[in-house]
Amino acid sequence: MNLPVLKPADFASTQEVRWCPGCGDYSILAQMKKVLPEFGVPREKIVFISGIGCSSRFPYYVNTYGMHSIHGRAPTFATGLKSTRPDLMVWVITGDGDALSIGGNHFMHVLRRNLDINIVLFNNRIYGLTKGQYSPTSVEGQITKSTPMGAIDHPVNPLSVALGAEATFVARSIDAYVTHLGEMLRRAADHKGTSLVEVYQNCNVFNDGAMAYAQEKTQRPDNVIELEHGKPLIFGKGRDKGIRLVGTKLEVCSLKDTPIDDLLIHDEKDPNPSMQMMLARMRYPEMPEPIGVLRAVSGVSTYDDQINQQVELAKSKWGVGDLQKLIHSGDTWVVS
Amino acid sequence: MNLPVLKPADFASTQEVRWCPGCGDYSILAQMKKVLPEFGVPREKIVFISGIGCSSRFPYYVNTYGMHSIHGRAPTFATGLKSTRPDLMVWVITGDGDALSIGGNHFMHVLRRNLDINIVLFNNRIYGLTKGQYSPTSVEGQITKSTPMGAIDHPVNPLSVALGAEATFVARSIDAYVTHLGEMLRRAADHKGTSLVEVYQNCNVFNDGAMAYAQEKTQRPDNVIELEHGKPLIFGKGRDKGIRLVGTKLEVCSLKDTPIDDLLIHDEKDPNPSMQMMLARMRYPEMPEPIGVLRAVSGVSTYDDQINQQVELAKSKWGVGDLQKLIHSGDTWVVS
Amino acid sequence: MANILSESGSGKTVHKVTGITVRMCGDSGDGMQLLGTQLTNTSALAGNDVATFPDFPAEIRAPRGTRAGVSGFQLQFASEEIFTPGDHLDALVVMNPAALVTNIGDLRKGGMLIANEDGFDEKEFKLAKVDANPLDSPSLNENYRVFKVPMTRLTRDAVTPFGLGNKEAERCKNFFAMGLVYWLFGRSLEPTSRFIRDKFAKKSPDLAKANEAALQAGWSYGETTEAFGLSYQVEAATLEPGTYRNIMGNPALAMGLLAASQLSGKDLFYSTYPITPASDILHELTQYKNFGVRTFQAEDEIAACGAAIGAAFGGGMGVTASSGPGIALKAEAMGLGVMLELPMIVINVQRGGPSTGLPTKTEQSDLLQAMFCRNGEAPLPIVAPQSPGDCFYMAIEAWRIAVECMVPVILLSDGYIANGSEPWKIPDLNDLQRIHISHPEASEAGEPFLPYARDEYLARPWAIPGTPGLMHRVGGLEKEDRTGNISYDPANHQHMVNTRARKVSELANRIPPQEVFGDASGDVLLVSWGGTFGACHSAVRSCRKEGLSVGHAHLRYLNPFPANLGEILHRFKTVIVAELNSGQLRMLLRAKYLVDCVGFNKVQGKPFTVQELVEAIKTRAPKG
Amino acid sequence: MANILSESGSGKTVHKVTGITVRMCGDSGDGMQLLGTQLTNTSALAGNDVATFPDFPAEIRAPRGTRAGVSGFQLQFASEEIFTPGDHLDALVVMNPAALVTNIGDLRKGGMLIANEDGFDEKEFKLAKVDANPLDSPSLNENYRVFKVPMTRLTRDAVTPFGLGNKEAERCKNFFAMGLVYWLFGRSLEPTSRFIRDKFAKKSPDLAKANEAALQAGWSYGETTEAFGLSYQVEAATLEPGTYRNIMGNPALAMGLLAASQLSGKDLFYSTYPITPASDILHELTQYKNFGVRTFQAEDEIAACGAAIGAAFGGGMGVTASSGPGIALKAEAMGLGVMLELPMIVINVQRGGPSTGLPTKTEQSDLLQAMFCRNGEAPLPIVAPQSPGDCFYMAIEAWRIAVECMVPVILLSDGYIANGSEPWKIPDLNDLQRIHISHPEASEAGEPFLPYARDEYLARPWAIPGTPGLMHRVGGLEKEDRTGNISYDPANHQHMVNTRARKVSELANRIPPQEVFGDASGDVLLVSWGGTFGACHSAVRSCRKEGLSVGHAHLRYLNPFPANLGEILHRFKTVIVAELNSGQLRMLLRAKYLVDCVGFNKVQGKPFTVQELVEAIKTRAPKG
Ligand SMILES: Cc1ncc(C[n+]2csc(CCOP(=O)(O)OP(=O)(O)O)c2C)c(N)n1
Ligand SMILES: Cc1ncc(C[n+]2csc(CCOP(=O)(O)OP(=O)(O)O)c2C)c(N)n1
Ligand code: SF4
Ligand code: SF4
Ligand SMILES: [Mg+2]
Ligand SMILES: [Mg+2]
Repeated sequence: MNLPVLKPADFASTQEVRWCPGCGDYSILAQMKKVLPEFGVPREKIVFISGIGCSSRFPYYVNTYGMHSIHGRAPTFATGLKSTRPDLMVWVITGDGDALSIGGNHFMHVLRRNLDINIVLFNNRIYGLTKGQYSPTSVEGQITKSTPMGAIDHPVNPLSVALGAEATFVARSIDAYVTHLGEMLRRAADHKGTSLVEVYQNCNVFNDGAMAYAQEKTQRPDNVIELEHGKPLIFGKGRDKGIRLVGTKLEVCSLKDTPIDDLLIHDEKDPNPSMQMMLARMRYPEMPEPIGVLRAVSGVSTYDDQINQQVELAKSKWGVGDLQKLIHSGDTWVVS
Repeated sequence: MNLPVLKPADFASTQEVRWCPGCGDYSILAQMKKVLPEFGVPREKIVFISGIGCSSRFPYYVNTYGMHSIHGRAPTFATGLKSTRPDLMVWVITGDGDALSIGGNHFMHVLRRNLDINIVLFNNRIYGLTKGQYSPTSVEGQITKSTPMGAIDHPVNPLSVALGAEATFVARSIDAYVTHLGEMLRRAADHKGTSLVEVYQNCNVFNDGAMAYAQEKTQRPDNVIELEHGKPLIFGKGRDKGIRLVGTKLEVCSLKDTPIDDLLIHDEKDPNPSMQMMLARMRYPEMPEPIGVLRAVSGVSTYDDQINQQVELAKSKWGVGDLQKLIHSGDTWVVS
Repeated sequence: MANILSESGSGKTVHKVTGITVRMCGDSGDGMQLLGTQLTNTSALAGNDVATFPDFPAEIRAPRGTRAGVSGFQLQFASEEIFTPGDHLDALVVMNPAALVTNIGDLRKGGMLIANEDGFDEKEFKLAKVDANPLDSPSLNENYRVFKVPMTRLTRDAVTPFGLGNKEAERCKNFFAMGLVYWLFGRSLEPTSRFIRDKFAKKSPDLAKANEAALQAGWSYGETTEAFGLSYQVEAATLEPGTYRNIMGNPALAMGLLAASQLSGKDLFYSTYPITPASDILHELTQYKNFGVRTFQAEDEIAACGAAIGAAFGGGMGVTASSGPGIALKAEAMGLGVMLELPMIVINVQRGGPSTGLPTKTEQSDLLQAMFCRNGEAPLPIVAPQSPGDCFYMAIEAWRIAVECMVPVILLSDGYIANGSEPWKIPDLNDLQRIHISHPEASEAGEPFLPYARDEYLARPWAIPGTPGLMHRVGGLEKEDRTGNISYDPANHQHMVNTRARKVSELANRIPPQEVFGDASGDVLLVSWGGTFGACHSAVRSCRKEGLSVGHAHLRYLNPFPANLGEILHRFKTVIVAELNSGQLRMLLRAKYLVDCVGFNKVQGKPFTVQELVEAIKTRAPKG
Repeated sequence: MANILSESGSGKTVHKVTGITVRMCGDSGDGMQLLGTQLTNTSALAGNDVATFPDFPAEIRAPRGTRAGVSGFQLQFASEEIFTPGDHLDALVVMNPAALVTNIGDLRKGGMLIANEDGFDEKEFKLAKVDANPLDSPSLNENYRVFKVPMTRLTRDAVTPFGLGNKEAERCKNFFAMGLVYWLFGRSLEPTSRFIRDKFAKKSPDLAKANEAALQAGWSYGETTEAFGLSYQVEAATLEPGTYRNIMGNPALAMGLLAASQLSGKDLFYSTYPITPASDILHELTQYKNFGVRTFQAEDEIAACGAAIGAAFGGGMGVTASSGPGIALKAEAMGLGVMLELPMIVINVQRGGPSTGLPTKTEQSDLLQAMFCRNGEAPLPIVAPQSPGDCFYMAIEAWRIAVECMVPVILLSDGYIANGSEPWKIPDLNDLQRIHISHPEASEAGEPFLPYARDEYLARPWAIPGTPGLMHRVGGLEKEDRTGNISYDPANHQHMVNTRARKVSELANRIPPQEVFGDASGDVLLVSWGGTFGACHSAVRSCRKEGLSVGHAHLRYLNPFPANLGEILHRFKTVIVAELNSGQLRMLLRAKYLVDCVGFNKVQGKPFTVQELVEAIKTRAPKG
């Protein structure tokens, strides 16, 4: 069939957007509207499911089917939907608190089941909607409404957790780096299986500039490294720095005195997530933080495929269920 | 003070043990009773907290303080207890369903907070108490009461999850390998911070022999590799096989044609969990499965220390709180 | 049991009786549940009415020989309609001392005690914590007719030809017991022989032969030895004509869901997290994938409930089930279901509470939780099957209400009917009413779609993804009437709260009016709900036999109540509400109808006995 | 407001009035909440009785200028005792069109409308979705006394000397508005000037000076220009002697917990997961670590509740709080608390439901959830503060009951009292009754320890880890009386269920008897609970002024009810239960006392107005 070609504007809902002026969420919404038309999927075949949080208001602003569910549980609704409607394109929109605090368990399980959905995690390292308590991704010592003397928990690294759950697609991008963000959303949509895209998102009201080192054009080149499959790890304003593996450790080196061939080559397709894990753990300021696709492993069965295949298999094996026969099974007797 | 020297029998409670004859839980209980006296901690200073499951009956059988809580939530009770009573030695007893299915989120958060407790995870790859449904650690395709056509979820690897959460102590042992099991419990107890010991436990009623390859004396040497810090990775009946790192991959090699120096040296103290992750992912039958201490990183602050230090710091900074003063704070006026 | 004497072939006396209540108990390993179900089927096939009550230990394999390890199966079979497994035992079969001491209390004076004397030795006495052999106790032999049978030895002798190991040989002894019981009650061995062949012949022909031999040996022992002077005979009952089978509540519930699925043309998505006693429904349904059933074992109950809602959003039918503490975890997601106004069924197979409570025991103490566990004003329809077979019909009813009103429906079953069984007249599926469902399409005229517009039942349209032009967003924040947009408007909130409540309350006019068995008005009305039907019904019957003026109103619809209920309550001098809780339905009735209902309550993890209900009625009946 | 004329210095007329109700609204960015709290404190310092009602948008920063973005603060101050922020506005201050159109409806006919006319331009009209300038509407000018003030411009002029940027300069306009309002109601500028200096002087002296200048300018504008012909004066009220402060419910609750901690000599462990409107309690308590408070922001509400229980097991006092959907998640762990019989407090700051509902609005619809959200028979004591200041005392009361009975206690607050404020007579801590707690030691005689033995309150001993000889295990399975060992015994289960229920019900004899304000018997009894006290009390007062025979029973103890409540209900011809829900307390009262209470219910996310209650009483009062 030939579909009407849609424009970003076609994906705008009638609801007025209610985020704070200057919130990073706006740019993520803009990029989403920009890439959605490219998939050639009609709007009625797309569903956005979110939890609760500022970020989770997202579905209201996209003219597709959508559900603003309950805090932390978006993956569970997505599981029921995608398992019964594999024909739909399902996006889960979540926040760092939504996905990693209250929702950590569902997050882990949907990833390991490899349900064919796309998860976009808005990481602003704070609880926005509830007005500024610390989140699992807040840095140690961070002063927030709920940690006046500084946060004492060791932060969660969303990518490490995802890799620990052996997610098949793991990527990271930045709200302000729109071209890159758009590309990551595309890659996520193309991947069969659960795709996770962590997006550094600025909460300019409760955690302004927390990730400025990565968001600001000027600082980004030195603090962020863009991963590309099969390419050596190079970064820096003058692309003059690289990453190499020495023994079992990664270290930054200057390209002045290190031949490119010594640099680590990124392999997003490596089924063993250990090296990708090593990259995920690179942390500013000691190291540049990786963005791009850390892991994209194909050929792993998806939950929605499997559950439906078993139904088909059962039907072909035993024939479509005959209820009359079933309720007569076992010993029966006739009273006349 | 000099404590009365306790014997294993002193840790037996009056309750008769109610596990199935032949259950692996018995041997874990026996080892626990064996090592407890060695810590010189009086019984009244020890607390066992469990969730729900066959394994979680454990606390009833140990003559210390104990709580048989609710399914999957044992770490939360332990957090409240240890944060307010850092003087106690707290053990959490849990199962593969309890810790990784319903309890996965608390499991992840207690590990990343590095609360100073010891978690023993009885992994029998099945739901025992509820009579044989598959669990998150059941293998793909496993036939159980709830998966007559085979399990379709990709199993969770408890050690990978723990490493993904950057746990500071991660170990594995086997119910039938009692000397090793005892040693792992000792190591766990000695570690400051959250210690996780996964124990392969045979459920001889609903999943008998699922891990026989590791449990049976004869098979163990070829299917299991015992990790020791600073030592090369060697295994096999004749200790004739080893593990080496080739590029970014691990592979089995024969010591006939590989010098020992080429083997990977295990570093349990490496703060970067990536190599340990690589080991955790070694899976029978392709690879021998690692037992022993995969990771033991010291010097990471614990949640219970921090929360109490902030209280002390606040007192020394602002003096012990004066309530009369506090309730008079802000604008007040007198009506006479 | 009435006594009509006659002569059997072997010159032994045969008592014709109207009914027998027997319980067989032994160690969990002794195969008592198998013995029970076999005797049940055989008796049913013989045309008796039957009712059963299996009772197993909480532990998977409780320690051998201990009291905690005793597993029992009680059965009543009769030549007249019966509704319970019986209060007092006419016969008790025990395989070991633990079984004897824990069950003898229920044997009526003069009843038969049949003991496997080989199971009574010092070792067993210790395990059972008895100091002397209870079989030798004088009082025992005074009060009951005691038969000591060396079952283990006789079984071993009977099966030697088939060269089984000692252990295996001994395991056959439950079939020996079965044979003896069959002889005692004049049952045919054939159905069980068939069962043995089907079950064991392939795996191990020898084992099959051995078991059959043991069965035969037991029968012959009764027939030939002097031990038993007489046997009993129970004529066929006169049941409504039709084809019958035995059925337990959980399988009936599963089949009811399958039926509803076919009647509505919707595939079933069953998402749950294992828990006793609800799990068996999962074990059933997951075998029916060829019926289009998708079962999802979620990571927890919250996920299970969420997934069911997700499926419903996609146009499938989501059903989730749990018990005890598992239901509490679903409350938040159920609340979302109230707001989303999507169809779903939440099944609660109730067990002993609170908290983990008594997982393997029955109770009715989650009614108020079903009513009120959700934050805010969030009413939901609640139905409750009254017997194992009724689970089939109430599952269909719950499904019908859910899609008709676009609302989650709660179905309250309990451990007693979930595991108990009764003969069930198999329905002709063509007699079942279809469930009509329609999904809207975009209007030609292209008017904007209103996801929260309502039909005559106040149900909103079930517009599903994939439908062009009907894209819309739902969520847990209060919604504007008709448009479904977020709204903080005070009047709108009031309107939506009222509308969601009316949607449920107006069901009262569409569900069947409440029926009253027995007296339509008079001295006493016994009100009950759920799994206690059989006992309450029997109690009312026997009270009426004795000439009391009693009616029985058994509720299968708990929210809303049938429209005529209040009027019924006012027709009686005394209203007794009998429940296996501390008075939950009673509270709802008092609040709604201001009737001074008195409660008869029992929270012991056990069903009512008919007798205690009869006494309750008599003591509470208005005097003079 | 009564009118006593007099002359002010500036030759302007001053009306002496008994009370003023004023609301100030503008964009969330306009600082209206600050304006409101300042006017509140100043009025309180002037000796008035005051009551406030802040009302902010659900969004963090709702879009500028839109109706959704309007933030308002209502205040009543009076020379007599008052209990609510007032129904109708005597004066309304609006900073933009959105504020005007969304609030004008509450301004009484003839009331003053003071508008920042600089805020009324085309851009703003679009944002507010109004087509013409509402200030020009004839009807507006007919019905109200409209004052247009170019606040933005005047503010800019006033602050130019301090060289702020345009934006910053404009931001001062709320202080200009404040100055004008202060003049209008004869308020001293001093307290606010002090506040400005304390708050801004360090950060930016210029800003401080600018704000003070703006404040002064506003005052002068009223005093000097012709715009305002008259001002108002409200004399000091005669309150009970003592030292007073303003207090909001959440901070009061936090301080109450601190007080209870000191009275009982137990450190507070406060574990929670953020949620509106409960979060502010966390924000308060986490600042009081030097009081020995440990706050734990858990990963979710389940963990928060579990941690509180864990702390209690260790001998600390665990308190957990949430709102709306967060409470549903605690139900399972609360059930365990019932079984473990450990002290704990569960705070629910109620908000609009169901599901996510109306997070920033108030409601009382979680009462039945508090009663029944747990599986099985699991009753718990429930208390509810009646006003912001009462949160302090009920927190202590909840703590006392929890440790006295060894039971989790539920405290039901709501968004209205949590964020509303009232003048509060600061108590002398020495007057508060100590809370006695004792932990058992092993008996000399070495008898076995019985963790489930009970004292006269049916409380079990609180034996804590670290105590030699008292090692014991607790859990969610039913426990044997006294020993606490797992027990499946039917009679024991019945006994334990009854005992846990009695432990709660017998509290009825130890809590204060229910008091009735106004008529002790007669035509109408108004029954209310929680945050509606002020409105209900005022309504009853004014009805009695009009000669009606009305009493008011406001419940602060909801489970159990005070022992004398039933007898009180029967003393009145009509009983009206007023609640911000669909009739939850009403249902409990009807069920327990079989009194035909009628309900007056409102579920609009807003508190009662006194007037609607007065009408409710009149229309429902027995006729003739
Ligand atoms: C069950 C439940 N608990 C708590 C809340 C309150 N709550 C809403 S959003 C949120 C966290 C928001 O943080 P995040 O997920 O990072 O989203 P953000 O607002 O930062 O985009 C919380 C605690 C809730 N709505 N429901
Ligand atoms: C909230 C809740 N959900 C479900 C259950 C039922 N349940 C008890 S134990 C268990 C899983 C047991 O498996 P595991 O944790 O592996 O322990 P095991 O019995 O195998 O030792 C389940 C599902 C429960 N008790 N509570
Ligand atoms: S609070 Fe932060 S995250 Fe939320 S909308 Fe405002 S800026 Fe964005
Ligand atoms: S069911 Fe399995 S795990 Fe549970 S006690 Fe028996 S053998 Fe052990
Ligand atoms: Mg966030
Ligand atoms: Mg297990």
